[in-house]
Amino acid sequence: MDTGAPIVRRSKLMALPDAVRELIPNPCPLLAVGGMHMHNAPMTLVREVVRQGIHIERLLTSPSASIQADLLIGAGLVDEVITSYIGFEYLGLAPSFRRAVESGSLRLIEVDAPLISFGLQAAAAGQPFATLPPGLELSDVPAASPDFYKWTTDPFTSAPVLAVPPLRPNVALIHCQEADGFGNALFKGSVFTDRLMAFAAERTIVQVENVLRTERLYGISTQVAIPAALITAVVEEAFGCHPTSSHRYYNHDEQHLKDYLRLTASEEGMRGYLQRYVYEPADNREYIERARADAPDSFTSPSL
Amino acid sequence: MDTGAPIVRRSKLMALPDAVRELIPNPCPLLAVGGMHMHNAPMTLVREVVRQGIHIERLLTSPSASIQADLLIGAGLVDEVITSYIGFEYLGLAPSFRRAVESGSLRLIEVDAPLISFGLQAAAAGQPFATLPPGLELSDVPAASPDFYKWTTDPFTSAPVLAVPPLRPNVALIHCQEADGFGNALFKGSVFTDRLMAFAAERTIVQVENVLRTERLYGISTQVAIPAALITAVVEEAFGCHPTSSHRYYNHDEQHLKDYLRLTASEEGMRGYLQRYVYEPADNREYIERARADAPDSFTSPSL
Amino acid sequence: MGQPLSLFGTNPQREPEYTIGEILAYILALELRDDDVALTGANNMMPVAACRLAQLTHAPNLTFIGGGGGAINSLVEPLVASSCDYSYLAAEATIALPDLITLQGRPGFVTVFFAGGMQVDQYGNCNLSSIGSDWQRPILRGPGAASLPFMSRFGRTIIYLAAHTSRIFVPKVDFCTGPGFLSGPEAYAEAQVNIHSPQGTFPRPTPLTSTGPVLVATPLCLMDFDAATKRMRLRSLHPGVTLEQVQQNTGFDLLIPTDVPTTPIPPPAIVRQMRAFDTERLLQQPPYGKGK
Amino acid sequence: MGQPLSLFGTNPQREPEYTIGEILAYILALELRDDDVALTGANNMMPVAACRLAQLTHAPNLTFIGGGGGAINSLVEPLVASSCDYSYLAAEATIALPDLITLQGRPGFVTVFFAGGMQVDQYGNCNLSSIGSDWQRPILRGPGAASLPFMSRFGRTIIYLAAHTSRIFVPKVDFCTGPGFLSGPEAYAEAQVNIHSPQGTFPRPTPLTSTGPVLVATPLCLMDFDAATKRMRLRSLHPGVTLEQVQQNTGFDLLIPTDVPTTPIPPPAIVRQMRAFDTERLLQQPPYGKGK
Repeated sequence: MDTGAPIVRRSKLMALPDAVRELIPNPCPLLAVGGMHMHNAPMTLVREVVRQGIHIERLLTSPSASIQADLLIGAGLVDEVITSYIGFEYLGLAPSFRRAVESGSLRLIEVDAPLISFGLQAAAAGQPFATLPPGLELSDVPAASPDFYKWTTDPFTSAPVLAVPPLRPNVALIHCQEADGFGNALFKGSVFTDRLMAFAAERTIVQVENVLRTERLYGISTQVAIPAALITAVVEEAFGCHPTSSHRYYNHDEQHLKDYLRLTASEEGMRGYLQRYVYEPADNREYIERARADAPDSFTSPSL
Repeated sequence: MDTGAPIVRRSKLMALPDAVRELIPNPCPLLAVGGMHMHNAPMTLVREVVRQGIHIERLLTSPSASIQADLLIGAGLVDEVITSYIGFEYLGLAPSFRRAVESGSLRLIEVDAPLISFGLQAAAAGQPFATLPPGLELSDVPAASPDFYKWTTDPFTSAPVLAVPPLRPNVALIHCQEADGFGNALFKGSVFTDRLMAFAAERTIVQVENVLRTERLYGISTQVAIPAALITAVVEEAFGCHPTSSHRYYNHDEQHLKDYLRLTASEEGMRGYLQRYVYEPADNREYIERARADAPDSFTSPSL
Repeated sequence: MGQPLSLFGTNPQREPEYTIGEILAYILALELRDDDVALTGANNMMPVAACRLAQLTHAPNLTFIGGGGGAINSLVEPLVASSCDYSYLAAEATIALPDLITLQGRPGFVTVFFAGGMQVDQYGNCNLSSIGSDWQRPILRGPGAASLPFMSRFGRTIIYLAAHTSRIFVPKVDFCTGPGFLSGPEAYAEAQVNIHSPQGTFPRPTPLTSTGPVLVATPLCLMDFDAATKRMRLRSLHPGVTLEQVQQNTGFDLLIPTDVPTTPIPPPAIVRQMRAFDTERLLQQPPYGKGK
Repeated sequence: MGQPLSLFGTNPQREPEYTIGEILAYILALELRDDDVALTGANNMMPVAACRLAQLTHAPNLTFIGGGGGAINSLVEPLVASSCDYSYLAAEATIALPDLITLQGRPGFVTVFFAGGMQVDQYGNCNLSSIGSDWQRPILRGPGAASLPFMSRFGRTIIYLAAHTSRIFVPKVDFCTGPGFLSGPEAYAEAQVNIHSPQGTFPRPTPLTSTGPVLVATPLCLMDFDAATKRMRLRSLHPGVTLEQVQQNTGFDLLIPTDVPTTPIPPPAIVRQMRAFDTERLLQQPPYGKGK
């Protein structure tokens, strides 16, 4: 107890390349990526995963993913994806996801939103499985992914019930606007399923816009969404969600996203995009400089 | 569409006696009461339930209830209680609960904390049942309440799994520190399971210390814990949790609680307590005046 | 796509009296009731416009919940294209997505759901997943299910589409992502028993009150469903649209009533109310086009 | 209860060198490791004192979670008696109770759990429910299970009690609220297979690492459990307490090792550290009594 050594708490701040290299197994059996539509996607982590060529056996998305999933798929890193939606909402379909599924190079496990949410919740709670409300079986989705939807019996009523398995990612990659150096993390806008991913995953890497001193949290502890004990590493990168938004920090870069959809409409175009925006920039700062130069008017701040 | 009538949103503010009389069926098949240990108990609602003599066929408590349950039981209103804990933490056991179970006048459904939390969650989500993590069956609790713990099969592994039913209260009585007149409600401290009760219950009556103007919420909408659509009525009563605490407003009244334990150690004493603190005061203001007069030094404000 | 936009002359000097987008928002608003709880889903600018309008005109107690961002009764101004935009959080409450998914399952909570799809069939089934006979190797892979399978549980489903073509309106969806009336009255009635009747002896949640798809709104017309056959039926034609135009752009035999009225257009006062929050005139831009 | 308090002379002029409460907090702190995640439960003033002390002395990365209030690594000062006090929210994070219950089930998350009970038996099973042979008509009805059934899943369980009597320490609990080593090594080993071995072909969560009860701390002594027989064993006697005193106040045959050391007392520097956050000296008050 009295070793004489200074009693210092370990920081979880890590450099982007180190966090990705040291904490994500390669291949990764189940990788979860946060972000919903064009918002809160952990893009600087995703780009680093592509840069390091980490092979993803199964990718789990939020209930509605966009470029964070499409980029990993387009980079050829994903064997199988568990998702309820990959697209670009009002901007169009996801080019690489489409191509990969239509060509058969990607195995798709199509699920509904509750499977993702309830499956993560079950994993977080150590529950063997979760049940679905009656009626969801009328969709063709459960029959399309029979390994993830199975019938069991409600022991209280004897009715047949559709069950979904726990989803426990080896690693979750998420974005929070702010965290302290130990991993107590806050959302300054919508939470999406990103918090739940951290509750469910064995390890979570959170990228943040800003690192806060822990003292800042004592008066607002109920607003801290993810406690440090669930966070493995904190990576600080400004504009880390670009071209998606980080609520209260910046909006999504619509021009860049439109360019992405146009440029990556072909496999060759996808290679070009990856070259220009992922492989060539040495780090996130260089990426941001390039993206800003290519679409100078599209860096925006929120209207609220 | 153009009726000429003014387009005005309906307020959910109700006077205490009206809310209890109009919204709680008598008898009430399943009534949930919020609050954890000596904190956030919806006491002014509970006292009004006693005053109106509403018969409760089943009472559901939070994972750790105290006087909010003991008072209803002591008033002879409860047939059956679903609970994982009724006591006074560091102050002692619950006199009326003990007496009622030991004499056989109250049917006890003893459950563990996850049954309450997962059962409410399942009800909120329309899920037929929830599963428990393996290991909980080693406690004697499941066997003691066999109607609420039943075995089914994990269809993914064929393992036997313990299931718990959805808990959907007819009415939930909870306390929030603040709400607007439509029922958008905020906690200024711990949330406990009170928010989940509102998500699960068919109707929820929330008592608050303060009513806010809705405009106040637009900048802090992520801090609003319960959306108005889940709230049936808002009752504004200062010191509505007394003698338990309302976080950030006042601490629990330790002296009153000690007096309660002493006074209600006998059935006769319980009748006296009810007379003095429930039946005689015309309203919550009179109750508070009397309680303050009886233990003048024990009204405290929080230390944070 | 058969589109009526050329029928509305636009005058660069002044704003149009109304646009197709504004007609649709008006019609969808008329379909909403006081005390509804509406889920506006993704790509939800049009449903949000309808909900805001309804709150202003006849449904002050309507609740609407944004997309995955979870904002409730947002005052978002101007309207924005992405359902999860930060600007939505100028709301009276915002709930996290897992809680929103929870509430999507809550019996009787969501009374109105706005749906869409790459394909919609004559029974109101929606396909947002995949086109082609083989789901594993589709001709066109769509984004996916999201919360569309909850259609079987929500109160009333309103299907709205920014285009009306025979590739969208097919006799039978290649993949049923969002269940409408399934294969027709028999299958639907059978399914209702399982979903809506509490079973067994243990206390069950309140039975559901789902009534299935009630309206299909497109840039050409409004359609609803025949009570007996559950088949899609023409309800009204937008100003300037012909019956033939609709039939040519619909891939199945639409039920046609004897009298087909013209879709009501929004009175000027209503249009002003819309434009008060649609300050950037998104309801006048593609895909909703210019107006009259 | 055989209590050693009279052995410590108190001097009204000065503070005691240490109290039984401070010994217990010190011992519990020594039992905590860096990187532990400790759940302090209800009535948790003593566990919280131990956790805070451990963070200051040797376990800066220890996480402790308050009772149902969900405060994490709270700086609560002074110590308070109720686990859900508002003052706990001066913390680095606070999670709502349903999330805390979720995390209680998360495999491997809670590495240390503080338990107690009205009865504790020789295999470390805890009873917080009911005393008497008939659960339906008990002699004494206790508060209830709360989260005690999770004992089978948590890492290490530390049982601490503010009293040591033969009514508490019974051969077999009347009701097993919190499972310790059940009826002994065979039953425990069999249970472990079910809890800790992922079954079937679908990916299962990580196996658990529960090691069961590891320490029992009372005002008289420390006890642990024999690895082979899983029976409770005396580990040390607090200063001034005799073996006979312990045996008289224990309702079963405690395993007694050949050498029984005296429980270490906290060095003055450690006592100072404790009192720096126990500014109201709750660790010197009942039920922990006065010290030396």
